[in-house]
Amino acid sequence: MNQLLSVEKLTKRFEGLVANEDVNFSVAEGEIRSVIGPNGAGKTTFISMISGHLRPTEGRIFFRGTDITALKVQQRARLGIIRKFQTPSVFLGLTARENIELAVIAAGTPRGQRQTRLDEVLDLVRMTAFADREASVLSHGQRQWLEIGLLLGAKAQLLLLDEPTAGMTAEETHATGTLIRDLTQRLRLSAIIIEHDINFIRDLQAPITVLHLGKVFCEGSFEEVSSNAHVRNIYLGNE
Amino acid sequence: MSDIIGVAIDSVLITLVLSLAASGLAVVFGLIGVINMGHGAMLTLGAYLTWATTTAGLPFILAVPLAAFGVAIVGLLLEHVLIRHFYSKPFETLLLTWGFFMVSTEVIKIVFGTDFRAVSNPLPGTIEIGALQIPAYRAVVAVLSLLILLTIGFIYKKTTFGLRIRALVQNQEVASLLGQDASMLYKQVFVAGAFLSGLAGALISPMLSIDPYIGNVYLVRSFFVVTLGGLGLLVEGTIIGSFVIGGSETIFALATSQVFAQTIVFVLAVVLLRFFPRGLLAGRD
Amino acid sequence: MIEPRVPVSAHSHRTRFGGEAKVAIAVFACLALFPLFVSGYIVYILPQYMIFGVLAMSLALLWGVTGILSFGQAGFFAIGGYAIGLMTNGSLPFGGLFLGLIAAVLLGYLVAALIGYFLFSAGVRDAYFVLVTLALSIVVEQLSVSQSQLTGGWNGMFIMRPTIDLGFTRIELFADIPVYYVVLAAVALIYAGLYAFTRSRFGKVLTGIRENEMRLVSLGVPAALHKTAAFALSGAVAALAGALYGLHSGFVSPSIGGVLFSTEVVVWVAIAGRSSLIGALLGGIIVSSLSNYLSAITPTYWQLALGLVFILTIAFFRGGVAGTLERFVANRRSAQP
Amino acid sequence: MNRNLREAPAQSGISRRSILKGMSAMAAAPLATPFLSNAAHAADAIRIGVISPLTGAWTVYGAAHMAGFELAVEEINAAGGANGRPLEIVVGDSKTEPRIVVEQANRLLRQENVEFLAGTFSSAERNAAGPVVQQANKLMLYPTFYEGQSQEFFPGVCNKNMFMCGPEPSQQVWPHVEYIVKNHGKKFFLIGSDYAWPRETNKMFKEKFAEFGGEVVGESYIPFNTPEYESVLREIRDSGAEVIFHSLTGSDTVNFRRQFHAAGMSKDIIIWTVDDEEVVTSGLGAEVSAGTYVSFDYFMTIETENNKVFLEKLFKKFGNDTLMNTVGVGMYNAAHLLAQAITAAGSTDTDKVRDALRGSSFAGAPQGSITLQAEDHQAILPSYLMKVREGWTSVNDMFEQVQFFDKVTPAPARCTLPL
Repeated sequence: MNQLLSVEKLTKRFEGLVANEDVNFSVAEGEIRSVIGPNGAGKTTFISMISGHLRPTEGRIFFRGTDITALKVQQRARLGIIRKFQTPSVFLGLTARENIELAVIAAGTPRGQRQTRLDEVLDLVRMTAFADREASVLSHGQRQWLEIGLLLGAKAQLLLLDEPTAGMTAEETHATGTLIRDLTQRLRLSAIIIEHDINFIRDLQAPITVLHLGKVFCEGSFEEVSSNAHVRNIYLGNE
Repeated sequence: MSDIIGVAIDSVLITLVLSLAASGLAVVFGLIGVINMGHGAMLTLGAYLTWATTTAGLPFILAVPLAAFGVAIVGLLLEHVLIRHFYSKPFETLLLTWGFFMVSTEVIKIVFGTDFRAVSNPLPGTIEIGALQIPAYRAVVAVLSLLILLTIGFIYKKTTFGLRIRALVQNQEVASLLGQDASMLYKQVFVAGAFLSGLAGALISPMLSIDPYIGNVYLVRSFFVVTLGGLGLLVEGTIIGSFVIGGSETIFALATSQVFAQTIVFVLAVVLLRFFPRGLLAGRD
Repeated sequence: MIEPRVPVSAHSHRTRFGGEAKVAIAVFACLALFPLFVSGYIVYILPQYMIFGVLAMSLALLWGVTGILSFGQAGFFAIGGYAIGLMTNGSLPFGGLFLGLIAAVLLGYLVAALIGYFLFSAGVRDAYFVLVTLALSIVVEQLSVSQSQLTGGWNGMFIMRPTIDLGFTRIELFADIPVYYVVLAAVALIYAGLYAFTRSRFGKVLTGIRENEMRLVSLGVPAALHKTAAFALSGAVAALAGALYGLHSGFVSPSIGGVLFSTEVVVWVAIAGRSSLIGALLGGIIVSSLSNYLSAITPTYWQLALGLVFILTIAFFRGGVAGTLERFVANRRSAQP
Repeated sequence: MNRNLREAPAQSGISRRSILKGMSAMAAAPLATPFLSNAAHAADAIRIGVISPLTGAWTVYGAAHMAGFELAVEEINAAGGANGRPLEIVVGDSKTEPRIVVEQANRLLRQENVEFLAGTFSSAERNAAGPVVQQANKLMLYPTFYEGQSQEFFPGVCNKNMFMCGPEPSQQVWPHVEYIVKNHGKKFFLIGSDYAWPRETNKMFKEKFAEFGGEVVGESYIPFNTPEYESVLREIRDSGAEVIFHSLTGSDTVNFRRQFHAAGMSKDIIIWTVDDEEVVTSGLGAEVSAGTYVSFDYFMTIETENNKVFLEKLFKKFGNDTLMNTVGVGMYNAAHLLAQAITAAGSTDTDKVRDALRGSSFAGAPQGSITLQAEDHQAILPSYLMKVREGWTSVNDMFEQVQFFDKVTPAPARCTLPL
C-alpha cells in the first residue's frame, strides 16, 4: 500500500506543558487508523496538527511524500486532509442540502457537475430524506453524519474524525461504523479516527495507536492492544 | 529643554486622564467580554449627575461618589434587565448597549436639558514646576486615576473576589464547578465597570463643558485603549493603551495639525491592532 | 436509519433569501406607481430615502449575509459622495458624471478591499472588526473636515445635478419626476444585482461564512479572501449610494461620513431585518422617512422611541420586522394541514 | 410659545395642525398633496419657513434664534400683518447638520409651500441652503455673524436670493483691532474651530491687523468636540502671545476656556472673542469669562431706546430670564425687514420683494436703525466692543461697554456684483 500521510517526531508544547512528543505515525491509502488513549493523552492535539489547526513545535508532516508542515488549514483541506470536529460543526442555519452544496463548492466542483455530486454525497451519508431540513433541527447523530457528508463533498482523501460517534445511541454508533468502513472501501479513502467507544473501535477492525501522555504508547490490532495489560492500566489510571 | 518636559508632562496627564476614562471599559470588556457601546453614555451620565448634585448644593467631594453610585445603579438595571441574557452573544450585547446609549442620551436631554452645563472647578489654581504650570485639578485627577487603577489591580490580583473573577475569566466551566455563581460574578463585574465609568465621568466633569454627547469623545478611544493594552491587563495594559491613543496624539500634534494628529492616531491604532491582536504587551501572534 | 429526534415543527431561524423576489417586485411596482398619485415634496425626497435604502442593503449584504457587522458604512457613503463631487465640480482636470460614478464605486471598493485584506488576512474579526469600522467612520469624517481645500471642510461641498447624455436623448435631472424614475431605476438595478449575487456561488459561500466560518475554512475555502471581497462589494455599494445621494441632494458634508450616521444605518437594518435585502431596502426607506417626519414634530421623543424599538428588536425579534414576518408566515404555513 | 396668532390653541412648541399634517403625510401620503395642504391653511397667511438648530450640537443657540423671529411675527401680525396678510411660521429643525438643512429647506419649500425662508445658524448650514433657494428662486434671510461673502462659496453666499442680517468681520472685528493692539500688545495668537467661518474671519482679521504692525505668533484650528487642550495651551504659552483672538464655537469654547483658566493663563493673556454672546458666556460662568473682550453688533445691555422696548416685549412673551443675542436679534430684524418689503412690494413675488428689500431699512431694530445694502445684500450695523465684568451675576451686568461705532458699513462683498 502507498503511504498517504506520515508524521515524523511530531511534538507540541504549550508553555512548558507537553501535549505531544516525538510521535511517529503513518496512514496508507484506503486505510483506517484508530487513535485511542485516556483523557489528556493528546489525541485532539495530534489530529489538530495534522489538520493544520495547530502548528507543531517540532517534527514534520508528509502527505503523499510532500512536506506539508508549513501549510495552512485551508491549503491542507484543498489537498484532501479534512477534519470533522469533536462537536459536530455544520452550518446550522442552512438545510442539509445547502450544507453539502457548500462543501461541493469548496471542492471547486464545476457548475455542471455540482448537482450530481450533491445528490451522490447526500445518498452516501444517507441524508436524502432529510435534505431539505435545516441542520438546526437535525438530531445530534444526524449532524455527525452531515459533517462527514461535508468532508466527502469537499473531496476529502484523508478523513480526520474526532469522536464521530459522540452522543450517539448504540444503534447509531453501529451504523456509523458501518458507514465509515463502507465509505473508505468504496471510495478508497483513508481515515484517522479518535474514539472512546471501545465497541466502535472493535467493529472498525482497524490498526490502533494508543497515545499516553502525548507519546505513542503502543500500536497493534484490537486484540493485541486490548490484551495489553499496560493499556488497561493507563485507562484505569494506574500507570 | 523645558519644551520637552512640557510635552512629557502633557502626555502623562492625557495618558492618565484617558486611562481613567477607559478603566470602566477595561473591566467590562476586558474581563467579561461585554462590548459596552454605552460606555460613553455612562461617562456622560456621571458628569450630569455630578452637575445636578453640585448644583443642588452638595460639595464636589460628595457629589463624585454619589454620581458614581448613581451610574452603578443604572448599570445594575441595564445588566439585570437586558445584558445578563446575552453574555454569550457579543454582537447582541454590542447592539443592546448602543441602544442604551440612544435611550440614555435622549433621557438626559429630557431630564437635564441641552444647555451648556458646567461643574465649577473644585481646585482652581496651578502647580508650578520651574517654568511649567500644571492645572492643579488636572494633576489631582491624574494622580487619582493612577490610584484608582492600582486599586483595581490590587482587587483583581490580591483579593478573593479578584481570584474568583480570574477563575471565571480563565474558565467559566471550571469556575462554576468550583461553586462559583457565575451569573452573580458577571453582574458584579458589570456593575463595577459602570461604577468606574460613572466615577470617571464625575471626575472629568469639571474640566469639560457637559453636553449629552461628551462621553462619546471617549468611547472609541477607550475601546482602542483596552484592545491595544490587552484584554484583562487592567493596570499596565490600560496605561500603555492610553499612552498610544492619548499621549502620542500630543506628540503628533507637534508636527502637524490637531485634526491630522487624531487621524494618525486612529490609523496607527488600527495598524497596531492588526499586528498585535491580543494587545501590545502580549507580543505578536 | 437515524430518525430525527427533534420535531419538525420546531423553531428554525431561517435567515436565507427565500421568496423575496415577489415582495421585491411588488415593492418596486408600488414605488413606480407612487408619483401618479402624489406630487410635491414626497416625490422630491423619496429618491433620497431609496438611496438610504441602498446604503442599508450594503450593510445587509455584509451583516445579514456574511455575518460581519460594520459601523463604518457611512464612511464609504461619504467617500462616494465626495468622489462624485470632485469629479463633477471641475476641481479636477478630468471628470464627468459617468466617470464620477465609476470613480466613486472604485474608490469605495478599493478602500474596503485594502482594509478588508489587511485585517481579515490577519484574522481580525467580530468586535475588533467593528472597532476598526468605527475608526474608519471617524477617520473619513476627520479627513473630510481637515482636507478642506478638496472637500470644503465643515462647510461641505456643492454638487451640481447632472444631465444624463444617453447619446440619442438627454435627461435633465432638475425636475422631480425624471429624477425620481432615474433613481428608482438605479435602485432597482442595484437591488437586482445584489439579489442575484446573494444567490450565486459566491453569495452561498458568504452565507457559509456567517453560519460557520471555521467549518468552511476547514473544508478548504479561503474565507479571508471571500470576506475581503464581501467587504469590498459592500463598500462599493455604499459608495455608489453616497454618489447618488450627492447628486440628488446637491450637497455633501462631513457628517454623512460620521459615526452617528453609520450607527443610524445599523439601526435601520436591525429594525427592518438584516437577513433580507428587500427588508433592508424598505428599512432604509421607512425608518429614515419616519425619522424625517417625526423628528420635525417631536425630535427628542422620536429618538427615544427609536432607541427603545431598537433595543426591543435586538432583544426579542432578532430577525427584525422582515425576519419576524417570515417566521410568522412559515408558522402559519406549517400550522395548516 | 404661540407661534402664530391665528392659531390660538397651539401646543407646546409645534402647532397641532403641523402634527396632524405630519401624521397624515405618513399614514396617507396621497393626502399630503400640495393642493390639500394649501387648503388646510388659512388661505391668506404668508407662510415663512424658519430653519433653526433645535437639536444637535448647537441647540443652545436655537432658543434665542427662534424667539427673535417669533416675537417679530407676533408684532407684525398684531399690527395687521404684511401687505394685509398675517405671517405664519413653519419650523424646520436643522439638527445642527448641513445635510439636514438641505432636506428641511426642500420640505419647507415643496411640502409646506412656504414663500420665504429665514434662519439657519452656522455658515455651513447657510451654505447648504444656498443651492436650494437659488434653484427654487425663493428668498432667504440669514441672521448670524459670518465670514463675509466671497464668490468662492457661491451659492452659499453671493446669492441674489440671500440677505445677510448679521455682521461680517469688517464690522465685527476691524473697528476694534486698534483698541486691543494699543492696550494689550501686538502679539496675537489665533485659535478657532476648524471650519470656514473661523478661517475666513482670521484671514480678514489679519488684513487689518497688519496695518497696525501686529504679529501673529501662532494660529491653530481645533476639530469639533476636542476635549483636551494641553498641547494648544503649551503652544500659546510658548509663543509669547499677549492676546488670543478667539473664534472657537460651541462646547469647544467652553472646554478650551475652562482649561485655559485652570492652567492659570487668564491672568497673563487677554482673550478677544468673536463668538461668545450672552448664551455662551453664561455657559462659561463668571470666573472663567471675566476680563474677556467680546465684539458684536448687539448685546442685551446696549442702551438704545429700541432695545428697551424690545427686551420688554421679549420678557413679557418668554419670561424674565430669557437669553437674547446677536443671532436672535438678527432673526427679529429679518422678520421685520421681510414684512416691510412685502408690504412695499404689495406682493410676495420673489423678484418684487427682493427689489423692495434692497436698500431697505428697519428703524425699529434693537441696535437702532439698520439698513440692507442694495448691491451686496449686507447689513449696515453698529459695532460694540464689550469687556466681561469680574463676578457678573446675570446678563444685566455681564458686559461693560468699551467702545462703540454706529452704522458701520461692511467691506464690499467679494462677489461678482451685482448679485
